[in-house]
Amino acid sequence: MSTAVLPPAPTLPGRSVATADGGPERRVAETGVWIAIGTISMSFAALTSALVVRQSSGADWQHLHLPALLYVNTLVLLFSSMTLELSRRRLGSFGLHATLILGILFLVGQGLAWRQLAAQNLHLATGPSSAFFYVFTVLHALHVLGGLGGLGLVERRLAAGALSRTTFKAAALYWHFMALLWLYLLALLTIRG
Amino acid sequence: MVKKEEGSDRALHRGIGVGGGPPPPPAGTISGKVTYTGTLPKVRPIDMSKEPNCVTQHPTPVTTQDAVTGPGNSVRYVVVYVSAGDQGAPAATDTVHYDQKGCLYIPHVAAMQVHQPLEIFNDDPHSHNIHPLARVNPEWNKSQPKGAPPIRTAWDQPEFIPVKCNVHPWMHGYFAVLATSHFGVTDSTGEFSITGLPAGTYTVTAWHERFGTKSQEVTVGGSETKTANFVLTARPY
Amino acid sequence: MTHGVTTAHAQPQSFLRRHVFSVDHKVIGRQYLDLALVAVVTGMVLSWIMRFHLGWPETPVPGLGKLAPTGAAGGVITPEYYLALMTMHGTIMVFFVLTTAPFAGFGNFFLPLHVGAEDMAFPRINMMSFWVTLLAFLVLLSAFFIGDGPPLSGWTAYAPLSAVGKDAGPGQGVGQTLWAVSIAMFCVAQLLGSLNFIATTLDLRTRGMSLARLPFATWAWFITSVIGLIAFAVLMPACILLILDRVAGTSFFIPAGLVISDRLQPHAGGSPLLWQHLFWFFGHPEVYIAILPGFGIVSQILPVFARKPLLGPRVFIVCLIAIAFLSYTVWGHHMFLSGMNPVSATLFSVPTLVITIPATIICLLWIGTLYGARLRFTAAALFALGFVSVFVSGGISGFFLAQPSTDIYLHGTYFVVAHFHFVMGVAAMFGIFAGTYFWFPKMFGRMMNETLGKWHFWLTFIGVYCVFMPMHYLGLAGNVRRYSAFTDDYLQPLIPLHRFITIAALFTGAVQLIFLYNLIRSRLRGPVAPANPWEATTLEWSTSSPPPHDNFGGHPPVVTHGPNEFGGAGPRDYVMQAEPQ
Amino acid sequence: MGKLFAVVVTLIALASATIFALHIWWVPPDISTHGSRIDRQLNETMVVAGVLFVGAQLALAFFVWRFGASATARPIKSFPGGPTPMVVLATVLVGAEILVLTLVGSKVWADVYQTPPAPGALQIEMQAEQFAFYFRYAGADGRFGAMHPELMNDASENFFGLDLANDTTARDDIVVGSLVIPVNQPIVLRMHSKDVNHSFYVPELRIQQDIVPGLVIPLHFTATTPGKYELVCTQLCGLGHYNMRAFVEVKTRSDFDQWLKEKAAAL
Repeated sequence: MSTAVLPPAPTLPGRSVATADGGPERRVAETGVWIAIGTISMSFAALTSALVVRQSSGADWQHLHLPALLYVNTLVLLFSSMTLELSRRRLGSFGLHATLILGILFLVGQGLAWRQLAAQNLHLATGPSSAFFYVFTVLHALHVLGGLGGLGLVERRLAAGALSRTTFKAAALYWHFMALLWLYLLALLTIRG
Repeated sequence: MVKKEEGSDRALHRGIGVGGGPPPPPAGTISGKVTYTGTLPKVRPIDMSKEPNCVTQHPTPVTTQDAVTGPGNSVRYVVVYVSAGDQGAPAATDTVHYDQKGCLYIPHVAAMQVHQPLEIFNDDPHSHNIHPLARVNPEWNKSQPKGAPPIRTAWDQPEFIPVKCNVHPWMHGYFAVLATSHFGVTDSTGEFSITGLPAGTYTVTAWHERFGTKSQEVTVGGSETKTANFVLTARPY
Repeated sequence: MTHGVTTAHAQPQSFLRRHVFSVDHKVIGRQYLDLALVAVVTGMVLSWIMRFHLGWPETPVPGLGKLAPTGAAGGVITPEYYLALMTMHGTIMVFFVLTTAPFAGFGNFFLPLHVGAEDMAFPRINMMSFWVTLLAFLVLLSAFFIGDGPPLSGWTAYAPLSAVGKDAGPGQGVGQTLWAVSIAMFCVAQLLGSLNFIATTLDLRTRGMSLARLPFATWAWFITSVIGLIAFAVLMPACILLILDRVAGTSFFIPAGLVISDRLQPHAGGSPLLWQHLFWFFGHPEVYIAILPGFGIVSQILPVFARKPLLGPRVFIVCLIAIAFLSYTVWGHHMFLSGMNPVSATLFSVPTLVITIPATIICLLWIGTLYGARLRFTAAALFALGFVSVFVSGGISGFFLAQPSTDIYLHGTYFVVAHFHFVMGVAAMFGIFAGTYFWFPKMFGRMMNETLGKWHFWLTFIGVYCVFMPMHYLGLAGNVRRYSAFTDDYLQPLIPLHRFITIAALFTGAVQLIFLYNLIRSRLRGPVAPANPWEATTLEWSTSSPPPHDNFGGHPPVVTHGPNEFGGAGPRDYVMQAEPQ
Repeated sequence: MGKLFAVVVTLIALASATIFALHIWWVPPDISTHGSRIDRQLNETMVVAGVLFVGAQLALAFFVWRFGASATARPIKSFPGGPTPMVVLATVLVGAEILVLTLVGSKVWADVYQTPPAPGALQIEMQAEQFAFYFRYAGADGRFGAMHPELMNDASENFFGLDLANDTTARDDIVVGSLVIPVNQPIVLRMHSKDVNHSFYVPELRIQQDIVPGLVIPLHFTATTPGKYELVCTQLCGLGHYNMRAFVEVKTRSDFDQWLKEKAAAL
């Protein structure tokens, strides 16, 4: 079992932050995000199965009509993914700023959607569909908030000229996943909610 | 442990706490009888079979206690108390005993003034649970295993508190916590008396856990004894 | 595969940053182990009180009346207090001992050393993971002092008992909410920890450290992390739903029309079985989270003291992976009698039985490793051998519980208590003890006292059999578990056996004082440990005891050998992983 | 040290197994029609598990005895054939056992839980609550009154929430705190829970089933021996869990009819 081919000896500085590709630290960031994506997916899968079970356990499920604002928010989030991707490819800060602003806009939009529902007297405890709606959207919003924090860090490093491509890639990966997760949730809540 | 069954029966009739000290000024008494009209709910035997040593404590089967009546349509366990017009009196300070014996609460209804000390005993050879389902006062829920010391407590707010043993579902009773120290609980012949009343006009209320409440005004002067009878309406279900 | 060297951070100078809020995986590993030690002592004391009560229910426990004036007035334990102790015992042991010590504790300390890294992939997240765990522990313990005391719904917290609030009994108010919050926090902490373990194993291996050369314990921690990543990711949202049912008036787990303490509950439509599914989807893998690190530790220790390679190292790894995979298909065996569709019982039974195959293979590999060995009986070796014995004992009783037809009779009895205490409690504890005796020199730079260690082993080994073997008999006689007193007529003849178990449990617990004494004394006064006292092969033994801040003194090792090279001819019968070829 | 370990492990294994084998503590006599098959499954599993248990412990003891450190200079030996025999042994032995146990066992399980009850079975309703069981017989009209949670009232012994004021089918329902059944009569027990999870366990009947609030779980069985047995709760349900029990009285047909008549008359 000792026949593994050894790679060439590494010639890396102890604390690698350069933009050159392939350093372990940056790779770690990407691995970390992939693992996080796995575990977040699992949590939402668990909640999805909870929704399915809950739907069949009681006769009190009433379809929740999603506020139209959510579709606007969806576009905002998708657009933010695009600006982030542009920024990442060119290492430019404009797209990154745009993403941050759009991300905040998305959260504000979600907050408005919650207020719209509350105005219709649809609260967390009103019924199972509204309960799941709030659980899903609030948890997603919290994860988006975490993503915004990550992007803020990327922005700071970029400004300091200490950003590695793969750190940026990792942050972008997470942000795209947030958009993808949102599309999934939107579909789930539209169809089963 | 002291046998308290007789003592508790005494507690049923007692008006205010009678302490030592100088003889009280002349005081009036309101006494009377509580009866019912209407159809009584069915009295059902209590099935205690899950707790055999409680079954053996009762040679004759015990029946539900939420509507206990006696001869002449009299109603037992009615709390009669001064609900308005009370001129204040020394607070009741003697201890109210509440026993758990043979898987029953003795007495079924214990009346007491706010802050009056209450002691709860377990006379059975097994564990009991006392769960006063209070809403105004803080609710609590404690078990009292065999050999555990009595629970000493008191209530701060007037409230009729249903008491439940979580371990033995059929065990139900009441703590009637009253603002006044002028109260009585009807005995097996439906009679009560409220003593130690200074001259004045009082609103007297009778409360029963199933038959509701009735009130009337009674004026007492000097050391006379006034009669106040109550007729409650029974419903079969 | 890539190379180590990366996350190096300079050693901080302030005391707080070095020893308390440290990002050094070694400090964090020790902190986890210290937390587990506090937790295990707490959990054990709770079990003493419980066992004492079961043997002599009406005898006041000396001093307890003062500590718990509500739960045990005059020292006489109330039924609710017994259940509160039981809930806290189970929760503390499963989460804060069996998960933290073998996995988070030893894993944190040794996984980076094993792969030749200077630290974990994300040291700050690592530190956060520990502090959140500690906070979760404190939140759980606070239930003793707030409101009506700890919850009484057991470590499984079945809804609706756990979901409806204080009407369900004392401790079901604030206590149960604290429990759910604590567990949700614990999940977050372990997710962060697992993320670190996986990233470190994948990305921070030093030069030459192929996956095939990973030490067995690290393989086990790695696989455990993958299990944990999925399991805790399910329990956390489940806890959130439980908290919402309790405080926000939702009805995820609470059906309509419940009357509790004479009050009609304002809920409708929820599913109690949903909680059980979510819980056991986590809960059964959690059993493997507790025991797989033990597998790894034993597989790493046995060859060292048998002076020969582990039999079938690749088979061992494959079996670990098989167990991890199967662990997600078996949760329903906890629910044969739960009211779920009886057809699914058979479907869950088959993988449950199949999972015994890899487990059996692993046991046979250990026994086969002993064949032709030159055993050295250190305390660590004895505990590793004892692990094999108790794991076999606990595993075999699983046959009865994996089959729905025999589970009908044994499900809610002490047979189950015996089974899981042997297989995940005692076995995992033996793994922890073996790991402690083995790695103590590396962690603290001092040797433990071997004589005390051996006494500790013998008395514990006999003790645990006296405690848990009779519980099988109780189970066969139909003795129901989670009873605070035995009032049923058919249980009366079993009370003498309960008293025997109580005495054995108090004895076995007292024996642990030897370990505690050894631990403290050796930490302060033990003989100074050499770099490689056991003549072991893995990377941690190539560096000093204890290792320097960056683990390998700025010279990351280059790995040229597997972890399993023992028994060579010549003056030295082993080859270390970082030895030049 | 190795020899000591071997001796201790051997003693523990043999002592434990002997106590099992002598049935010093064992299952109570079976009183159900389906129980003998469960007992057979239990016995077969016990034999197989016992052989595995003793075999594994003795192998461990033997190897430790044989390969203790006494011969330090002796070269080590590899297990003949490497890990393959272990894998084959475990897979074949345990695999065969699993196959047999599953084939037989799933049939036993199916007989208890997946077969419809016999036609003409006696219908009994059960209400489990913190911390007692109550049973309901349909009474003269053969019909059960509907259950209304808002009417459940322990103080007036209305455990099933019967609407006695309006529901005439409910008025003749007989509610008692013991499960009284005629011998050799198939019983269908429809189990409700008023509050939290409970479980129905009568060791002698070889039956155990959780009761889940919100679900009605039917259970069917037939008792074969008259006598008085204990029904206990095996699902943690709160502080009085230990005390949650009822008696099961299996009566001869005539005794049962007599009992039912007395109960109906007392209504």
